[in-house]
Amino acid sequence: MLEMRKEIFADERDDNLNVVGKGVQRQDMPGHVTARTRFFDDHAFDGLLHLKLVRSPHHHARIRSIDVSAAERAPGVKRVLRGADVPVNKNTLLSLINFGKDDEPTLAVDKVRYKGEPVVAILADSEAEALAARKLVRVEYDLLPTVFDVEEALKPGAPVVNETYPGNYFEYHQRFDHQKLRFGDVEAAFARADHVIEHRYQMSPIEHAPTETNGTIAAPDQNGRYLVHSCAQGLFFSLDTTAKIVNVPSNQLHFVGGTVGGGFGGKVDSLTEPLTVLGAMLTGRPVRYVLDREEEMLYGSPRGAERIYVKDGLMRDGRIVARYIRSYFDAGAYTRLSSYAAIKCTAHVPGPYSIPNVASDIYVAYTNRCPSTAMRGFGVTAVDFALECQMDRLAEAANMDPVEFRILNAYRDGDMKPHRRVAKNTALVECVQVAAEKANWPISEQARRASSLTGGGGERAQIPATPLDERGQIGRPDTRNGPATQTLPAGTTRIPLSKQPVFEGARDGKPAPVQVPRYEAPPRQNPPPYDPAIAPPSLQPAYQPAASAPPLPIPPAAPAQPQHGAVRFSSVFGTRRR
Amino acid sequence: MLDVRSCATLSEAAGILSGDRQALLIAGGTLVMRDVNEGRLTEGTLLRVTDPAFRQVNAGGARVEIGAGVTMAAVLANRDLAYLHAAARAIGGPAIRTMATIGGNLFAETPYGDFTVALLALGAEVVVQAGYGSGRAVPLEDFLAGRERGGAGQAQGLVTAVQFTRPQNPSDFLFRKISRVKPKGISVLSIAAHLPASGGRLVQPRVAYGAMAPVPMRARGVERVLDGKPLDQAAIQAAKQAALEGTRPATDAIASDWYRREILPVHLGRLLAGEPR
Amino acid sequence: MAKLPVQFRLNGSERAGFVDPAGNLLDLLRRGLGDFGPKYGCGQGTCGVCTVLVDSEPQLSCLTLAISCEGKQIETASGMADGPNLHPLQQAFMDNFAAQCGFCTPGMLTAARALLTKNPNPTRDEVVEAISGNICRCTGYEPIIAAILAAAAGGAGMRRA
Amino acid sequence: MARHEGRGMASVNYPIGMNLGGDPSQALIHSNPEGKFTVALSAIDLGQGMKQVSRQIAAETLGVPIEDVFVDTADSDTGPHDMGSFASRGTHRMGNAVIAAAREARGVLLDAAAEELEVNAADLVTDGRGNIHVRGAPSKTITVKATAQAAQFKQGKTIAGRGIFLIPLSAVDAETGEMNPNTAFAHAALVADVSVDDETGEVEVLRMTSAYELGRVINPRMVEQQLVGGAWMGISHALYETPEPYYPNPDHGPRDFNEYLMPGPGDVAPYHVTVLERPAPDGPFGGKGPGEMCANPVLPAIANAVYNAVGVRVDELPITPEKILRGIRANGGVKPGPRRGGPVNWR
Repeated sequence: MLEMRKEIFADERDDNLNVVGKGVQRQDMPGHVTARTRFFDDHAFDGLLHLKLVRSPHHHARIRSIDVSAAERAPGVKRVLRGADVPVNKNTLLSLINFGKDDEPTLAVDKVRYKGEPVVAILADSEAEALAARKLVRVEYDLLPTVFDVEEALKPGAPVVNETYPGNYFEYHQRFDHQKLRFGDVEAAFARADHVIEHRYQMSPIEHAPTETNGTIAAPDQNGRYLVHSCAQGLFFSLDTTAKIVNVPSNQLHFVGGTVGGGFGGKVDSLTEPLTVLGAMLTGRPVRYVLDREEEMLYGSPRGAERIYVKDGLMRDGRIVARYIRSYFDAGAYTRLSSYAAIKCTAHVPGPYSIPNVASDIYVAYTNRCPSTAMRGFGVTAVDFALECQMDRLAEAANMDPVEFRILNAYRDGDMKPHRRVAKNTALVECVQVAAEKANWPISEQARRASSLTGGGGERAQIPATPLDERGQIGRPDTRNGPATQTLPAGTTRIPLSKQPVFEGARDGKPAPVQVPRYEAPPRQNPPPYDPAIAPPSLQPAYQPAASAPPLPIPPAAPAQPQHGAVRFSSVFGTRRR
Repeated sequence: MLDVRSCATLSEAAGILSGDRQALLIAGGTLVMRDVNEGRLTEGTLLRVTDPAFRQVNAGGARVEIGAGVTMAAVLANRDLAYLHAAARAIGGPAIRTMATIGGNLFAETPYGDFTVALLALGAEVVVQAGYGSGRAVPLEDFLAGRERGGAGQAQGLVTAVQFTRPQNPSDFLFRKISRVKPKGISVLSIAAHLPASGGRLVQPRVAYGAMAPVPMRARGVERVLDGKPLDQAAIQAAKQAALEGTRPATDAIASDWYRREILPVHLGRLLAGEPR
Repeated sequence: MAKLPVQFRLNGSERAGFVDPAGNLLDLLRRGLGDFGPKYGCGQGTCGVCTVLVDSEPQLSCLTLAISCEGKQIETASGMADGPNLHPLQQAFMDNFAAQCGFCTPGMLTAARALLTKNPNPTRDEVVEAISGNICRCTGYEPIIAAILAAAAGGAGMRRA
Repeated sequence: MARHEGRGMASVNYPIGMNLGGDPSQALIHSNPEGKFTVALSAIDLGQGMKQVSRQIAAETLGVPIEDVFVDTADSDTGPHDMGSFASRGTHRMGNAVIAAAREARGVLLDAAAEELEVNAADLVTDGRGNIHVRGAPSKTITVKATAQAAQFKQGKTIAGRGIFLIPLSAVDAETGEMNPNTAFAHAALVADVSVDDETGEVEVLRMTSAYELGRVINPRMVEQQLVGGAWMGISHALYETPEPYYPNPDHGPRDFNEYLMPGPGDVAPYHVTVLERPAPDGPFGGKGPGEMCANPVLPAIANAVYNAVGVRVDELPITPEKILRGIRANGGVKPGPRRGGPVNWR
């Protein structure tokens, strides 16, 4: 049941609209109820081949030999593919935005790093024939030691899961084994807090479980092109990934999709497109490759598990004065998108609350399990679970009602967030108030009168002095407990404010027809220039007070690069692609 | 590649089964076709039985016989089998019940096979036909023991029917499936109990569990403490105390062995006391 | 392996095809006959997106031997509408916004149709039971339950299910 | 046996769009000679309603009836580049691109109408029902259809527009984590009422009550779809599902929808959502995006409600009956927390 409360924030909206805001019927609904909606697999092709994979039965093993000769002779089999058949058999998804190193083969060559890793692909006239031939492939393995726990994986001497990242962690900024967040002095605040409360939380892996499994149909088309029916959540993301792996110009691929039977993040990895297109290229036949449900469940890349330690400093009056978070993303055997989630998680810390001292260390760890990927709430869902369970504990420790406690600590317009940007357009207080009201959860008059529009800013808008450290240098686990190295003065910023968004199209000089998006004017601060693509961070001045910084110059456009990919710009975080 | 043969008589199917190790009976398809679709079954011959006897139900008399090819939906449509409706409804959703058969359920691997648990509590016998001869009745418990020993119970021959004595009083028969998902879910465990009483005391009660051992099992400890007792608080308490005797539950995706052991006495007690789950 | 012929009525029209002996009905409907209404979701009988009616009873086409359908009446969601006129269940699904990605919708509609044919005035519990073999990952089921109840209240079961 | 009721809450916010920007979306719009518009995208509709959201935004911006707009997506030959449907970016990023494209197309449309009516285009308004007229003079009017015909057959104008929306990529500081993350945030608070069986550890979610602030709601029925379906997924994450039930031990992974536990249609909990709209300064008509966040507050709210009910904190998801039972044992019995108001103010 849904109820609109139009009176709240009414003065910030113009509700005089024609169709926006109306509950009109979905464009796709008639197709759904008549079963006319066409999903990727709802296309007929004559001479369609079916692709099935031989997957690793082991969590971690060296491949001694692969014998496909019997499978190649099996009835109906048209082609058997191994790693050597894949033109560019090493990729990382975010190479399209130059983030991270290529670390994952399409078909395993030297070793397998998780149970279910693709090793051999079989293309046959029917699914039954492909399945029968699959039993004839002989792969010999030498088992290797395994590691499944994120913290065990980061210990010296742990089995190396993925040789591209020999420490079993993703490398951030070519310097650290984790992404840092430092805002104020958490240690000093813990020392003077009335309570210090620390707990460990564990988010489980989650399978996206869309009712439509991942799959692709690729067919040779006219002019040497290939028509690809895809269920990808990012059409060009998948097209560019495929073009890179099969090594063709992107305009040889014609991707059609956009109507997907559920995704939830489970269809961003291009799990099936590259091999299907490769199969079509090598056989000259249309090829269909659809994960079966067991493959989707076990090897279709889940939401990664996260282990999160939350340590809070709490005053008797209920104010949280410090929060430190140490978190481990379980990437599984390959990076996929976990490296990005850690950054998003860092931006989300410490949740929607105004806390004067905040720090976090977010690790991405490699283990011998199916690579994890994005899922609904990527980088946030698990942290919210941890933070909100922790908030319940803090409220209890402060002897406060949990609703009152949220409102007391809620962030409001004008508060400085730990990533050093000012909060705007906040509405947490109002949500808590309304939920409590509807649930008939009594709250105090003071809590009822609170507002996101007032009480923020002022002292809460300041960037505090912040101790820095060099903990967790790449390849040096001994540095993980190092001391603070220097203190950034209050008010320091180093990252230029985001440029104005490009919002192009309305260049006709005509009056705006209706409300159009506005983008806020940049704050008055002029941060110093900072571009790690030009100079590595270590060569930058350690800090530069904002007051003395020169105006921000417009960075030069990134040079065009000849590799595959839709978007090209230089590395902004993490390790650059090799 | 897989071939399919249709057999007009049970004897024909039994004969082929005994002569061809790669022959496999397919009834409703809910077990066999999954193995075909997922590539575990790629060679051999699937046998379809079109013999009407395979789908026959004789439920009117004291001795009940249900053909192995009778579906769960057919059980649910038969008023004489009302005491088995709870167990039949515990199998899958409506579409599965249109397809899934009594015979197939005897072969369903734990934690599936909840209908077989009900049959076990009824003291059912399985009619097995080996070769072209006539069928012989095998106690279900022995049949299941054979299945556990030999993996596929098929080696014992063709299961043509199950037989059991109809409960005198349908309300003496209790069945409960404990699943996490409602209304349809895979078993954490299931319990069936046949509790005939005379003069206010239980007479030779039979209790069976699903998912508490590699195959459905009799709860002999419970049967022992209940036999000859009125079904009162003391008896129920004693039954709960004896509930775990002989259990060997597995840890799987649904629940751990620990959890299954912890809640079995609870659910047994609630079932016997007529309380909701 | 030689293919076998099979013939049945599909949504009121006589259709025929050749299949592998152990081929399933879902593959025949989709790849053989071009009815993409029933979907592949698991091949295991655990999701319900391939649900069709065989002689008015709901069955999972992925677990049904195609050759076992010889001479039968097969009905899929593709044939539910009466020409341009939606079946009351289809209309109720629209009115209740009972689909998001739409992938489970044909199977849900078919399961609901099987229910209303037999039971034109189901209770909520009976509706829940009727769709208990059908997975939906988007809607949380509530809009689907509401749609089926609404269709029943509008007389869908009695008019023509 | 006893069942214990408990109540817990959580409040969250959620960032809209890719964290650091750098995620462009593009749209192309054109009209046929009858004034019927096609929006060509490469965005993905995976059930969240990308097609309809784009359609409503395009119709609103163009000033034409919704029936006169169809969205065609996704085809890499005809739809311009879009980063994809993830990170709650669809409505915000693509919505803005559609506005940009629709504004341009509308500019041509009004130009053509102005030429036909012999007025200044700046004086023209649309009524959203297929007509263009002079502001304050409704009788001086022309239909969109007539305008499109005149533009294409008489004036030689193409009624089309192209749009892109891009928040340029920004950097992250290695030592402080300073960055420019998302510009728009949505908010939510949720109260969960549960019942816990102290002998089996089973949890029943009795009802949930929430408030979401989502910026401008583009389509309330579709918002309801997302929030209701997402809350179900939240219950599922909280209490049921995982592909590794004994994580980090990788054994016993579920292989199908029977073994992969999710709430069934018999586990649906009554749910009431109140929606607030504080428009995002840079969102399309102020829209944000409810797609991802709708499960997030459910997980901790249920965990906190379980604690309130029986005094057991389960800090490892999912909150299975086994973990609750073990917790009750470890605590030496049930330890209920304080009652927190209720019953709810809705039915």
